[in-house]
Amino acid sequence: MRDESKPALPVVGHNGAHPDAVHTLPTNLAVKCPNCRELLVGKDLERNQKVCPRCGYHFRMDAHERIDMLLDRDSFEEFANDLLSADPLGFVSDAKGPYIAELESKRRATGLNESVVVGKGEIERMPLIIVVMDFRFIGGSMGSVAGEKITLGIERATKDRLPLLIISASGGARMQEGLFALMQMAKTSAALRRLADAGVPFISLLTDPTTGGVFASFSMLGDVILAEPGAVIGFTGPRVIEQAMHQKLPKDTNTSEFVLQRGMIDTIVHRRDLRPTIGRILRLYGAASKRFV
Amino acid sequence: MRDESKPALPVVGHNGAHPDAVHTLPTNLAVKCPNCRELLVGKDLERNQKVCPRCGYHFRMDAHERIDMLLDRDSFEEFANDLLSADPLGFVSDAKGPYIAELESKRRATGLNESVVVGKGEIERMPLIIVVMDFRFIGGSMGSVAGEKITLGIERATKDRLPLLIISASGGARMQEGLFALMQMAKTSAALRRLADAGVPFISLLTDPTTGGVFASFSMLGDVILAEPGAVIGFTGPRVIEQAMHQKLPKDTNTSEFVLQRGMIDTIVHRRDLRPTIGRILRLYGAASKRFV
Amino acid sequence: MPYDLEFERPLADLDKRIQALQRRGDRLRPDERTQLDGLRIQLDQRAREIYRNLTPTQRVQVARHKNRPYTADYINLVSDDFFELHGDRRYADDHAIMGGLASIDGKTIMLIGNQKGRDTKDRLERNFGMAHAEGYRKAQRLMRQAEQFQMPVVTLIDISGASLDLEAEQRGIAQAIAESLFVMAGLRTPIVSIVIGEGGSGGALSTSVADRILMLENTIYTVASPEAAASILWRDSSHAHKAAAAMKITAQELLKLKLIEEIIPEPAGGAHQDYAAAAAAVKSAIIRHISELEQLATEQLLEQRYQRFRAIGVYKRETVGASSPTT
Amino acid sequence: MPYDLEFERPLADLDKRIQALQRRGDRLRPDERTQLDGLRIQLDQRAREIYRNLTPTQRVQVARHKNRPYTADYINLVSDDFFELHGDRRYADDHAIMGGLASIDGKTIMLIGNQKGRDTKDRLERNFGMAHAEGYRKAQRLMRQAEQFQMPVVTLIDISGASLDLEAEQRGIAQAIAESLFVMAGLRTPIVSIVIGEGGSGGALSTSVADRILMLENTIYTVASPEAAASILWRDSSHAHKAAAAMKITAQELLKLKLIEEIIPEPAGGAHQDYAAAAAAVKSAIIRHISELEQLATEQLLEQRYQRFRAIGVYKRETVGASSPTT
Ligand SMILES: [Zn+2]
Ligand SMILES: [Zn+2]
Repeated sequence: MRDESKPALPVVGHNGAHPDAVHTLPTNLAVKCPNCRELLVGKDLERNQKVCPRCGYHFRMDAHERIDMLLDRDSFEEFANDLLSADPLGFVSDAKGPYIAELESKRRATGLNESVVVGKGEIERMPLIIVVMDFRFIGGSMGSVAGEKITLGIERATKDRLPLLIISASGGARMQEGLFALMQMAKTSAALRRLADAGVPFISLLTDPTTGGVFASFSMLGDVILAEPGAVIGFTGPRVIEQAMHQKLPKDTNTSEFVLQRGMIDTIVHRRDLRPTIGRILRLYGAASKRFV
Repeated sequence: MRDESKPALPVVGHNGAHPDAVHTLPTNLAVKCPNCRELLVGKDLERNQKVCPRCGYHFRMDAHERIDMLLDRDSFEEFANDLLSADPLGFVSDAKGPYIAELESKRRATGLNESVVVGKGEIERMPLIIVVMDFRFIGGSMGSVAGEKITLGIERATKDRLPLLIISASGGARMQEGLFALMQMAKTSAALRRLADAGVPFISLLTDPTTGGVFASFSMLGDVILAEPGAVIGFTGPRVIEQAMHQKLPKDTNTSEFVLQRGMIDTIVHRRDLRPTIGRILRLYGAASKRFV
Repeated sequence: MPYDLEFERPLADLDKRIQALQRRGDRLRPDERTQLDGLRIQLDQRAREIYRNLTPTQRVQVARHKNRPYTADYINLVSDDFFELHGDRRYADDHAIMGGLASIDGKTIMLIGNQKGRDTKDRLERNFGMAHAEGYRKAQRLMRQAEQFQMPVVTLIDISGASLDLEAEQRGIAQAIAESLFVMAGLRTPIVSIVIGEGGSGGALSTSVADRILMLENTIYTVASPEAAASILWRDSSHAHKAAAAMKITAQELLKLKLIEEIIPEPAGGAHQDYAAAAAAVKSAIIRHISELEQLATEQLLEQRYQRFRAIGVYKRETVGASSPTT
Repeated sequence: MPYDLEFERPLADLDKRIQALQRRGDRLRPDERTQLDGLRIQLDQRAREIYRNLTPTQRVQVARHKNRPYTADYINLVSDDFFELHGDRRYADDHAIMGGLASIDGKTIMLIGNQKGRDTKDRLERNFGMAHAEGYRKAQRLMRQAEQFQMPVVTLIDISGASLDLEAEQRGIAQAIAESLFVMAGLRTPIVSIVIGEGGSGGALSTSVADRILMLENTIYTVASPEAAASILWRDSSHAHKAAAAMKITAQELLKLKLIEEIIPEPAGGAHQDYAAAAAAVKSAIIRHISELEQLATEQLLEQRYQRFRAIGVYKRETVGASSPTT
């Protein structure tokens, strides 16, 4: 289990522009749980791994909070952090301004270079490659750099025969990079094909939200697919489906519970159990090709 | 197309004991179409490939009628016809008497040694291995000999790299041979695995009825799966399902049309089109690994 | 566990006397202690004797006993860790088949089994262990994964028969079973199947195209349930006892017919009298057989598996003379 | 075909005059004949000129033109024989994707394409070409079969986007698309994809992880339909024309960005003006590209396919300096 005495990473403020605002919490302020409406003290919530102590609602976490929560202390070695998004299309929307400016503002707001952090680390002393998406960075969307970093992570896992863990949190492909973004689905999936051929295990963890092109590519290709409870998981957002079908959807549509029932994932894991569960899975795959005698 | 001048094989009488009586027709008598109730002259029906000229109902055909209809004239060379069912369990039912006696009576009634006929033949001058089941022989059921003959056919196709055509008409595994019968499903499927690995095509034709262990093994493993119209095709007989579920089933349940809609087969082919259709398929697979230049 | 089957009445009587003495605990006189020990030995011997001579129908009763250990029980007792994998990645998660990564003596295997369900709610949720198409497809997915990671596959068989409802037909239960046979026939990793209760029809076969098929002592494996066979062959399912005998469905008969490799002995009075002992026997059988199979190169393994099924069948040749069956 | 798009008005006018003269047939005076010939040349030139300079939004209109040839039309015109294969062997036969064995110049290929449907009934039956999970799974089945029999795979892309309804989610459309990408990435046979109309989002990508991606002259390939992108980026789908321009979705722009290998020229006025000419161009492109790919050993082919997608992406390195993008 996580060492509770370990201090949480400093929390950075979030840019409120996106409709699905990220729940990064001001440490000392009270926060209302969006599920049970309980008023929670930010610090207490941090200590409880950002899970509402009353109803179990899982608040979103940023990439470094994830790494901090899951990996052995000080075991994380980031790589490919020098990759920055370019602007292959010279994309400008008169609603949102130039893409280049949006990137710059997200970098400042999040302290991240992109929506994906990748590196090597250890869980319960077992080394692995870890890829974490951060929803704060343009909705965790996948453009060239996200795709490249994920692919580099997969290729490193293949080459070094290290298990791979990818933690998804994304609205899908990044429109501002057009077809370059879509093609990252193929690029990452092709890299996973080679990982699979090499017999290296891949654990995919789906967190709130995992949708669109991310859900329809690497995140569904795990040998084991886990999800946090109550996460929005689906190809299309429920609201878009409702608009297209002109009807209300059942309440649990496109949640972790829905995709579990539909046979799409292996199990739902409460955040407090994530680290030991991933540890168990790593151990089980690690002993896969052993012999009895 | 079939040479219409070619005389139909002499028709043998059928044993009426089985509830799904085989529609082998007395050539000179009037027969009522079970679908549209039209009175048909046996001879005319034979000439029309046993299809009701009024409503298109496909009467059952026996193995030699099938071979006669589909293969180039005089191209059929049967093999493994010397295999006879033994009685591995010493099976006796006080309702039906000894299995050995039933076999003997079926042999006399049908002129066949078993429920399966296998051999080499040609369709439109293209050689192939053909396996045909005959429903008259204990409901086309699969025991050791049926399984062995099918497997010999598959193995010959694999060895000689000849396309394989299996025409199913069966109620499933033969109870009287117990687990020996069930295991023929595995035996035939394992042989088909080797055929597939060798890249030799297998066309499966489902005719009325194809059910039980035959439907749940080799007959569903075709690279192309065809069915005649209106055939009963399903794992369990509709009546058994109705008893188990205590409810009426939709009218087309477990028919060719039902399994087509459910994505289980490639297409339904009218009997008059079978020979040219299989010819086309053979030609297409035959040109599969050619190159453009 | 109580002895509640009809043919177990002598055991129930002995057990009652043992229970009565046991209840007195420390207050037993020395002669009563001796008597208790004697009764226990007597119960054990009598149980062995009765169970050695069960009729096929009695064997069916034991195989279906409501207290019999199920797949989930064996998983608990056999493995040091078990991580269940869910879903066919197509349609649903079928609770009638469960499977996952199991750690046994430091080695990970893929363990898959039919699960009937213990209480009413559980039974309904698991459709009484009768899998639908999505259950077979989940099993295929797990087996392919086992192949990818070079894990041996162990399947536990406990299914009365494939599901008979409309939904099963709609989603292609026959196709799913056929594909399972096809997948297992070519799977490049050792497979051991163990019948732990009922092995019924294509539902059972779909997870037992294995290198070795083992059966616990009080189990059956049959082309169709005795009831189903009776309603076909006798046109009346009440003749099930005749069908059970005629079809030779017990472990003992099937070993004689060389259709299975081995019988795993059960504790006296059946597996349900001693889960731990039954599981220990299963575990040691798994380890022994997998160890043997792991000695083989993959091509050898596949060739042996092919020949294992290829050889099944009893028939004669017309020309040779009708009385010399070939196996 | 009539010229019915707004920017085609000059063509419609010319066409009207040509039709009027043509109707008079044999009764034309010699000078009228000359005039007719002149008008025809003029129409052809004007059509080429207009089509050379279409805006992205106009290109979208042509790509979606109701008379545009669909997959079924190309199949008819390109292949000497076509045997359609149906069903995913799991759940249903999805009519939004069709595929089968096609004979082209004496060689059999596996031809798979999105099919939108021509009349209202057909369109509904084919869900306007928007496949469900079972459609992608059918395509996978056909591709695996192509691999087994060493047939090259050709896919025709014409889909506005993946299906957006509840059933799509229930049966795992995302899983199906992901698995398609995975299958195609490793498929041991050449794959050529041709965008014949709209290539929209994951629905299009799921059948175009190919060795070569070609686009007809008046087609688009985009991460999301202009309408969907506009409603995300402009919060209003009526800004679709802006999204269409900003996202660089036309064949011409994508060739410049090196995201596709080639543009297949269309007849003057677009493919819908001359099905036979469009199909002839598609056919010769298929033959040429497959012939080239067949020169490669399978491992080489797979390595090239991997590198083709591996190389896609434009980014820069912080340390190297922010102004030198790497492709
Ligand atoms: Zn709460
Ligand atoms: Zn009729």
